[in-house]
Amino acid sequence: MIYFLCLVLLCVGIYGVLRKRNIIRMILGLIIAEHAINLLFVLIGYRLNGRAPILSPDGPILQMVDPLPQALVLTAIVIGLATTALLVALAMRLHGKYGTYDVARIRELKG
Amino acid sequence: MVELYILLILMIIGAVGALEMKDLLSSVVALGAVGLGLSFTFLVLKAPDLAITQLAVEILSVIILIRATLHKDLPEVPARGWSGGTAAGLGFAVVFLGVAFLCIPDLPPFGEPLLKVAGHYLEAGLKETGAANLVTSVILDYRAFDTLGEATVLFTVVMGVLAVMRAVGRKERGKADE
Amino acid sequence: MSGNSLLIPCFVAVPLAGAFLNSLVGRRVRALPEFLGALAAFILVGLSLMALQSVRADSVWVYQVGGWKLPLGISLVLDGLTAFMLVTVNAVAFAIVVYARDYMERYTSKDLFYTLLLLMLAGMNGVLIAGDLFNLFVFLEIAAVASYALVAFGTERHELEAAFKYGVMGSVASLFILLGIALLYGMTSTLNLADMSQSLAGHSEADLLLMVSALFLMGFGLKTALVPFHAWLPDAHPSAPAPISAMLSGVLIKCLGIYALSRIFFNVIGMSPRVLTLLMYWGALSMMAGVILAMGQRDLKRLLAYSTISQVGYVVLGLGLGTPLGFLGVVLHLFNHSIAKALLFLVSGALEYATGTRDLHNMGGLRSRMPVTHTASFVAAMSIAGMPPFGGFWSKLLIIMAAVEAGHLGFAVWAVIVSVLTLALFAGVMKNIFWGEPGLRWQGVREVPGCMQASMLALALFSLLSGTLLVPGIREKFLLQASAALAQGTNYAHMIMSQI
Amino acid sequence: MSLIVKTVTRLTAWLILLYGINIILHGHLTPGGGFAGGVIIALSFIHLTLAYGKDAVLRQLSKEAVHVWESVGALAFLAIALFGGAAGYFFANFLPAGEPFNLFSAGSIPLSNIAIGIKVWAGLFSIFLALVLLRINRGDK
Repeated sequence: MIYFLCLVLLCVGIYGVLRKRNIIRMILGLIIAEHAINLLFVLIGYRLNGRAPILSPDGPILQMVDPLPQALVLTAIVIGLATTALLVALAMRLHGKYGTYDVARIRELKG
Repeated sequence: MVELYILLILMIIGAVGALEMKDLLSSVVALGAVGLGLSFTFLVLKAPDLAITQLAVEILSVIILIRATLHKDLPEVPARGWSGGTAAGLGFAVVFLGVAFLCIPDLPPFGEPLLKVAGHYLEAGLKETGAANLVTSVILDYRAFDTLGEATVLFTVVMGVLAVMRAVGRKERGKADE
Repeated sequence: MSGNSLLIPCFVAVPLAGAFLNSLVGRRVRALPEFLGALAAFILVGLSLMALQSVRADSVWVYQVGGWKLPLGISLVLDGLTAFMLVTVNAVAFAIVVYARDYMERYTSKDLFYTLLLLMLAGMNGVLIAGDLFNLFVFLEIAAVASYALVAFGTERHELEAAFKYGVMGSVASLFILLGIALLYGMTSTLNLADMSQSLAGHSEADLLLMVSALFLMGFGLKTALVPFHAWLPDAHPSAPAPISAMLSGVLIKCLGIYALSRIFFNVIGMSPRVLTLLMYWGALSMMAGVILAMGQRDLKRLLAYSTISQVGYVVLGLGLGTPLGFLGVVLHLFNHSIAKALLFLVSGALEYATGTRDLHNMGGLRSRMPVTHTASFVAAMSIAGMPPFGGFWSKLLIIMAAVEAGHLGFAVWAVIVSVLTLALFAGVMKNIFWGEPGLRWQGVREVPGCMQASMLALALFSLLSGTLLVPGIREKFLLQASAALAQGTNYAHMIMSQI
Repeated sequence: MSLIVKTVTRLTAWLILLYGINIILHGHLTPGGGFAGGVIIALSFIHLTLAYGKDAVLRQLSKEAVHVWESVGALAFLAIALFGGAAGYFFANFLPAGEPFNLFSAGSIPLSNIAIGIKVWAGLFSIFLALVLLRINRGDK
């Protein structure tokens, strides 16, 4: 069920990407969708009543959560940040050229 | 696990807010709230590495986004209203969520992952890599090649931003660009 | 196997080292960026030929990064299909690096251009050698992000707009792929392709697998620009500088789209008849839609971009047939189209370089002015259109024969019709640009500089000779190994597991 | 910015910087690592830039220098990978694992963390600088 809520968040994000007219909002939608997928990945690796996967010298820790999705999500977070930065740079240049963030007015190419 | 549900619902509300608020700056702030919520959720899910990284990354992306929106908050164009495209988008979302609802039971139940590969990391990670933080041992030893790729993505973006931000792209402007 | 063990990671390490060095010192030393780029690409061509030489049809090479046993660490895999794609990608890339030496004089910041080009090459090679699902995703992102930036390299209005559209669509595609990876990880708790394939064999009937398939089809379909998802391609590919257009249309969408799609579906999830049928119809739709949309274009580069959609449709149709002959046709067509389409984009760049326009109706009679460009463009256009002695003919023939053999006569006829339309399209292009009376406007036009000529002629030669790849003796080495890798299906996992 | 902001910033930026370095160095023992630490260090520099203006920061640390640091970090990480290659496998952990829970343990992992930290710090800061310096490009049509 918690997976399902996560997918709802994903849908909100993708809806934002596809249906918003403002470029910045499209980027916001992308970030939200990325958050949702990262969260889903970590949820998949969670163990009930688990412990963080960091050992301590005091003794063995039982029920550690799956460290692999965490490592992957770390990668995914950085990739997401990087993509966002590039898109923001493009958006700022577009604003410099067109003076607007509205996609309806940035439409010289036919598609 | 109630707190997880509460956090997720708050995040969804924040996300809808970020997309629907009138003012761009408030949207960005709402997005920051969503990221903060995600960071807390990671903490609840026992992923402190991710919580730290997410928090720092969220601050940075909010700074960048605010830089992009500041002084540029032009009067918002009226929303498109309930056009056919919106209906199609909602229809797609409903179908997607419906399919997902049917499919999710095929995943292992929440809280009981299979731990096929990760089981080995948990057992032998300290012995084999010497790192107490198993996430670090995964990203920098077992799966270091991924991390090289990740560092390269960041490098690529830096090069890309530098390339995109050049004031003049072409030396001479012929008729090529009509 | 251990003697050459470092060969496989070198496909990533060499371009990365080139890119990093380039960004460190490239700005200070004048001719260094092009030298480093050409050197890295040249080494890569050599390495990929070595890889082709050493790979055998009945086995695969597995390299375990960091020495971790297979499901634990990341593995890199070299088999027939990988070696074939590596040769294609790196050869085209080398030609493009040489071409760009003169062409990019028109742009500023050449060092950034070469750095990004090498990074994109590293990403593509990484996708090709990846034996791990998440690793494949990471390298796919490198190549994709580099291509977003390169599309915007001219920083004019159109270029920025196209790059933004491309970036958003590409990111959405990446999100779908990442979601699919997350669900697969939840199901199998492993990321290695071979290991995952064996885990999935247990529950092939699960509903979740259908959803994952749909996600991957949407994601990779977007990256490949198959027809309902094609809107970004005719903007993005023409907006880039010509060498990059050639790279994007020629090899990038094949690496990121077709290769990754077929690797995951054929070798990991296992192809179901439903997906095969879907691919056939999808390919047929893209073929027709692409060529019809191309008919209406005046801009040469846009026309070529639409034609790419059409030609990739052939490849997808051939994949959907699912027979060994079809796979052979697919592999050969991938090769032919990579070379010919890259060449055509280079020609369009040469024309733009010399005349300053890309408008078809504005040119004419350039044959006597630019003989080398004319020859190259004739070979490439006829290859794409499928005229008999040229490479494209053989691959289309193979795909059509495979369709007949598999009993899909309708698709065969459809492919022939599209082929005739393509011929008409490119005959029109040639007539508009090169043939006819030379206009007075183009009296002063001169042939492009030497590096551009050399690289176009080299590609034209490849395109002309690619029919000889079908000669027995060469065929086994180059094409059959690649198509065998597709045809073996989920046996892939057993082969990898038996290697370690 | 006002004097109060500047004074407070002088203190906090250092604290943030030290925290980031701490996170990088203890990445193999406690939560965090090269990425988190690199982002935090970048944030401390951004903090300074926001308080003092870009000119004051760029005087101390030019854009070129940031660029060089970034390439160096990337090359260092690749070099660690290749050293591993010389030791048998690409990315092999070529140093002895050492005693667990010590600062100097886990073989080459702390080195990788430092290389990544440098790379991430320099990369993110140069992205930020590029976006802040955009102003000069405005108006070109």
